[in-house]
Amino acid sequence: MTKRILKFNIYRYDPDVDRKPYLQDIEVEVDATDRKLLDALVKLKAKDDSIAFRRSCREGVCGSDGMNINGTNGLACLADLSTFPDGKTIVLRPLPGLPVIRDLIVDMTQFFKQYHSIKPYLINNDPLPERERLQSPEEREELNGLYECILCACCSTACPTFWWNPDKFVGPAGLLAAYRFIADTRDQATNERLDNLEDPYRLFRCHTIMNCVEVCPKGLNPTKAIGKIKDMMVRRII
Amino acid sequence: MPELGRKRPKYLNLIKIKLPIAGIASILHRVSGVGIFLMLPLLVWLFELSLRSPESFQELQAVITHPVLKLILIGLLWSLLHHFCMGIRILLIDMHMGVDKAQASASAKMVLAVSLPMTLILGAKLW
Amino acid sequence: MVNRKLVGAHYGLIDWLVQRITGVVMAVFTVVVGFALSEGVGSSYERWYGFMSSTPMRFISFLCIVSLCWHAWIGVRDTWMDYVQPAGIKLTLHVLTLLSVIGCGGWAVQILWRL
Amino acid sequence: MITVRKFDAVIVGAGGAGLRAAIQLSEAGLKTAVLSKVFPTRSHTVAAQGGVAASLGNSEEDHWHWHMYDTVKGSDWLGDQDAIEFMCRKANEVVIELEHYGMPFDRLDNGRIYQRPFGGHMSNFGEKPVRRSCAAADRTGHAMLHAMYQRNIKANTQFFVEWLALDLIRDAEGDVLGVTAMEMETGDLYAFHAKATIFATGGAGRIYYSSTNAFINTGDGAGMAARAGIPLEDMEFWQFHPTGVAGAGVLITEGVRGEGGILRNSQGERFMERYAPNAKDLASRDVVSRAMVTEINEGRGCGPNKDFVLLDITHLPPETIMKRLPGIHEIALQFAGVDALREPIPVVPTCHYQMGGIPTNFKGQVVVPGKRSQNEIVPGFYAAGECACASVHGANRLGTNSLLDLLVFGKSAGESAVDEMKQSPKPHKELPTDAFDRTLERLNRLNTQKDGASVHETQLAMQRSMQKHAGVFRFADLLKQGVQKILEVQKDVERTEIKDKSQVFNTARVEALELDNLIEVAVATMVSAEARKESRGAHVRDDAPDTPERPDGRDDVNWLKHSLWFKDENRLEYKSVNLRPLTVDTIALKKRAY
Repeated sequence: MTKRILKFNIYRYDPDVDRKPYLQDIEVEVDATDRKLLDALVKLKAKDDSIAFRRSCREGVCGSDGMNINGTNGLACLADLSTFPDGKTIVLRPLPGLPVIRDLIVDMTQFFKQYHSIKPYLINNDPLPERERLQSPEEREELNGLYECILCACCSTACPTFWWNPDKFVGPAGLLAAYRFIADTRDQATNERLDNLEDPYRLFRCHTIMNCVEVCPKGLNPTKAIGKIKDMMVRRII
Repeated sequence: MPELGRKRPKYLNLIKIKLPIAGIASILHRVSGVGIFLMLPLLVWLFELSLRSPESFQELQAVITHPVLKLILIGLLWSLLHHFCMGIRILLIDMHMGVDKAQASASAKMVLAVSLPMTLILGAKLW
Repeated sequence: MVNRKLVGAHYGLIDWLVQRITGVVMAVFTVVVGFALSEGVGSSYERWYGFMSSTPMRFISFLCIVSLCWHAWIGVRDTWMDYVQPAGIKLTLHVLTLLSVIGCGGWAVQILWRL
Repeated sequence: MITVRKFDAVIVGAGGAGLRAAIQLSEAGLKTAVLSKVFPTRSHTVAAQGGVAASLGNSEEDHWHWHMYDTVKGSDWLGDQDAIEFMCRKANEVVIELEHYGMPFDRLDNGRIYQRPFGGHMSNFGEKPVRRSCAAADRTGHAMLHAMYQRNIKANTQFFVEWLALDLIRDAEGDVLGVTAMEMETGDLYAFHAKATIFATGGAGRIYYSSTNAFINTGDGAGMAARAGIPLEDMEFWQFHPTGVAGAGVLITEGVRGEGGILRNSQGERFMERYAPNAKDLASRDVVSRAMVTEINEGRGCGPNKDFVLLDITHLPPETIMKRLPGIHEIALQFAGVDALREPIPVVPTCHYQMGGIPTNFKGQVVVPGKRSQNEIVPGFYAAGECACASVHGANRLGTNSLLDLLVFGKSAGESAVDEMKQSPKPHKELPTDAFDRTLERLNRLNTQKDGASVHETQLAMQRSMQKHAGVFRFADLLKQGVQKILEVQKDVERTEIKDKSQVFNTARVEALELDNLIEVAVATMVSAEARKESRGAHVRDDAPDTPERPDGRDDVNWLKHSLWFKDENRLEYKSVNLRPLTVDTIALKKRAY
């Protein structure tokens, strides 16, 4: 078993005792069975149980452990320990721009509010058929790259526009979800959905910076989805 | 339920958050745009000098030899070049070209690779 | 007054489209003038004046000035919208931006007019 | 200080079963609180991959009766046939509902839901594999959980996100009146006083060292129920999924074999042909897992330590893999470091699913043995999903039946609660004076513990004991030692100590409280397993060998019965298996072969 010492520099904040957040240096020994950053964090927590972070599935599908790793947003459970150079300190901070509840745990209320604001559910007012609504494989394919979002917030909290206007700009995750329903042939609320977004803030604060695409742990592309929404809006007025 | 009025810190240290190359090109687009806007009166004035009369044309030649103005003009030149290249990149992305992660960062690199050397070459000429 | 987050002003799309269209106009102008300059139209007042006062150049110069102003107005206002939160300051900045853009634009058109 | 909040219903858990129940209650207009210790879409249903079973017959002829037969056979006849009939008959309805909610199922050329084959699902009463698993690529659980969360947004369900339920509130008559809970963000305590309490807390796969389960799968519902005197049913039956990524434990769906994947040993042999000549790689999970362990034990494992086998899909067209199994390609790359298009994936059997749980009937009502019958309803208490035991999975669950279970019984638990409240409206029963005692005692103990045991170490000790003493194969002597060991670990759990005593989002406290639940499940498992002196489904003992009277070691004369473990004195009781379906004939006992 190859053991090695990992050095961490972790953002700490406990509102009960700390007036301000600070960075803490801490080391932990990992062995060959610890493959991902999350494995190391679990060991760290065994050493100091006051370190707080969210985690659940440890395989990149639940979206709990989004954090800022060496300056870039990502999931701790997918960050391979072998990609961190030996001896170099790993800096962990909470997702940027959201209020910090404690340590690496941020308050995601605003993020989910924006997600909810796009009415993330299928709207279809036809009488329910007895069997499934039909959809061709090609129509279904339109949803690929959209429905897989895990709501980890890595994208929205990497988006400068979302930092400045989290209350007005829907953000990449929400807009991806909006297009997921627009693109669904079973949904009938396309016009309402476009109306809901045709505003200088909600959609058009997107300046195609593309930080969202850069960090998405699922390899999704919100910019592409946003572009397609804009297309539909243009097609609607001409 | 978040307690009302409770002030929580936010982590938003712009120096420590790594900005990808596409993000850098993008913020420079804004910086260059604002730069051009601020220099608009100067631009219009130079435009007027160039066209009002042969004398003013001479005056313009003299004015732009001033080192301070030269520096400003080089800055402006970069702004125009970067804004121009980046604008084309954005238009292409709007037309769904180069929206993938790898392509987007490649095109951002290309923008910088064109606008910076061009500024140097044209700037050297101007100087 | 109730302080709600207000959204739903329906000018997002138009502004976005205008930004693209004016951008294209300016790009064309830039290429034309850039090419002309490389051919030496800037070498003397006469050549420069002759080039700029031709009807096609006056036409696209005018379009470019209008585009530039419109583009700058949207772009700079976008910047305020991103970074400035208090409504009063934001409105003041918008007005100042608009005024300066109109001022510069008017001045430039007037130069063209006299050619 | 405990603040009391009143609701018509409180649902604990917002995974598949909880969300499905919530839709039922919210759409019926009842005041419902859904408590979840994680944001709903982070629940472990999200990790389900391969599909949900329903005999839609979209690709070929299928019938719920065949599905029922397969499920009974899969359960090794330990499943209750009324509940199994109910589930298989309801399957089409609940899957179609999901489609109507917007779930992005894959499609066939004719526009209908795509279905793939899965282990143990056969046509015409066990004849040949049938395409019954309705799938959204290999992200079915994700697509399903999100679709149901979205439907709940539409229904305006009231969620309490990141609230940890602590204990069940029962009065002197045994009625359930709600739960106590902690808001993790503040550390404040609340009681949810409700007319109906629905547990949908999921499984407890984290009792094992190597598990496909998420960190949050800590058996909270089972723990709360056990502490409140409710027995746990059939806890000796744990499913080891054949294909967890070796070393990492991450799940590789059975859908991989459904799409044509093959298991191979170190000699490159397709060894399942020897163990299940008919179904081969698509035999039932317990059968495949045991075959794999046998191969490894007999020295035909792969790798330097010969401790895994290979799952091979390199012969499949790359387009099929990228279209039907994109997530698997990603997981293999991330957690095994192999490109599944070119190399086989190293896999080992890994703890996956808890067949047992809180005993319920097919209506989702919790039932316990009483004076009048062995299945007396506990008023006000419902359970669904992995935490419950209806029992449809018996001694072994078929793949894709878990997502079906949570849909069918989530819905029926919700419906039963709605019916109860609408048909005989009653005011809230008064809370007993000792309603919060257990919770306060636990928290107080934890806050004042000195010189205690480390939560992390104690949990590891529990997981290692379970892995060693109650694994894929079980040995009489190891089980006996295991009981002693796990009882020792339990003593440590009773004196765990946390260094961090803070209030705001204290995850150390949460983990300690979760361990209280895990240990109940671990003890129940070990004690029930030690006592069951036969081999059945996932529970296979060395001292119950294959004989003509007892094929495969199954002893229907003495052991065709459900175990009921009571926390109180570690007592075991048994109740009979319901072999009588609702409308069709009993599926008669038979040797189980694939």
